[in-house]
Amino acid sequence: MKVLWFAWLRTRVGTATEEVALPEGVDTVAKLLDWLATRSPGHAQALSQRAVVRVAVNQSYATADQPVHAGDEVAIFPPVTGG
Amino acid sequence: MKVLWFAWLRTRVGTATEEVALPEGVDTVAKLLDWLATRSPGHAQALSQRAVVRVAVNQSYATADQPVHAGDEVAIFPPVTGG
Amino acid sequence: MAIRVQREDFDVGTELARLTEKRTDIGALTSFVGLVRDFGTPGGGGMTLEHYPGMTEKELVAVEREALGRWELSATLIIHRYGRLEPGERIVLCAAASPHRAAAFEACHFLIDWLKTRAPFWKLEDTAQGQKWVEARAEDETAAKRWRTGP
Amino acid sequence: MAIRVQREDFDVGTELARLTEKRTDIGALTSFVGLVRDFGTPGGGGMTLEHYPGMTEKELVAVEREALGRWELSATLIIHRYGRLEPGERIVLCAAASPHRAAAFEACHFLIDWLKTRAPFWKLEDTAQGQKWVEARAEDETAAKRWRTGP
Repeated sequence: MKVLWFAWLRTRVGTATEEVALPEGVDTVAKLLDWLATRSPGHAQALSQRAVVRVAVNQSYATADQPVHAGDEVAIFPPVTGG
Repeated sequence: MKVLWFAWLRTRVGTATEEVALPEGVDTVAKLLDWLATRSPGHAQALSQRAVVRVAVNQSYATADQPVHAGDEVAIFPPVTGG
Repeated sequence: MAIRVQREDFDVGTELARLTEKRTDIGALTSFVGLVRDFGTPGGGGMTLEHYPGMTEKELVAVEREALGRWELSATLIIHRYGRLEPGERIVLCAAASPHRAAAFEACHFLIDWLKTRAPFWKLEDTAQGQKWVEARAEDETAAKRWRTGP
Repeated sequence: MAIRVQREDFDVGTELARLTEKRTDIGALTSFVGLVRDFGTPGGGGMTLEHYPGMTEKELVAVEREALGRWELSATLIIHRYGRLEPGERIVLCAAASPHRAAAFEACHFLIDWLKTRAPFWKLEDTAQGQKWVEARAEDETAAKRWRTGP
């Protein structure tokens, strides 16, 4: 699975893109975030405030209970500030 | 007094501008319209539906009871349709 | 803070660029362009816009002043044409610049709604039955009423 | 019916003219330009706009489609820049053309309100304390909510 980080989440995690191999049982957005938070202190810090974390699966906004699969592109970012 | 007519009121009256000498007692917008209506059948027809007649005295919208004076520029026209 | 009444067309890009040029306090610029629509008249349609020189400028200035009093605006512009206009031609440009986008939108909408019921212009349209004076529309009056304040 | 995401500036006049060119069914064209404001940062301010290539375009297309479904529109346009932007520079252009002015205004306002809470852009602003990620504003969420339909 390809995981993309943007804005200050990217800064905290320390990387813009990572390839991860999903462990068994990590099959929803919520479980993915829980698991990603265990990968490093930076990940943990980035994901500590879930209320300001947005997730897109395959470039569409996703809810916490949405399924994720090995081949997905998952992007994690703060609320958007364009326009 | 200079009286200006616009749009279809001008067409009915048959002139865009006329100089009129105010008779005694014609001292408000309403009285002016009453008096102007007596000047020709065209004037009478133009002023027959007062609800669709707008008046400006010295280039500002005026109400029926507003005073008028000999030196004023009075414009009479239908509701505006610009923009 | 500018109004213009003119026979000639205007360049929207140039006019809008001038409003924000060399300024860094403007976050939002909303503009409205009104154009002549073709209602399928044989021969092409089009219209002639009559106006009341002098009063037109006075009313447009008053409309602009009213907007400046109601919203936090950095710049405003109204350009209104008169004379012969063919389908597809621009009639009017209203623009409002503000630090904030809600103010820019509301003020621009106000400018066009308000001028439509106040500025002394009259449209004489070409129709299949010949030239016809356009009648004022109740919905324009309703749109303008929305901005009325006080009792 | 066009969206563009680009690093370069755009010419507002050219873009708007293109929307109405050779058409006689458009009576109203409303546009919005968002610009970089200077908040008095020593050194001049400015910002860098990060975005999510691919998803950005998808979201802008979705915003545009939503507008086309809600209002009677003849044409729409969204152009959004990314990368380094100095104070006074244009960030975004939204435009909506319609036979009717209320539709043009509402749709244009919708386009910018909706994209502000949906399109994946993030502003990194220069401040006196160094670069800082702009936080999402509650009022942008409120503005977008206004357009929400259904229960």
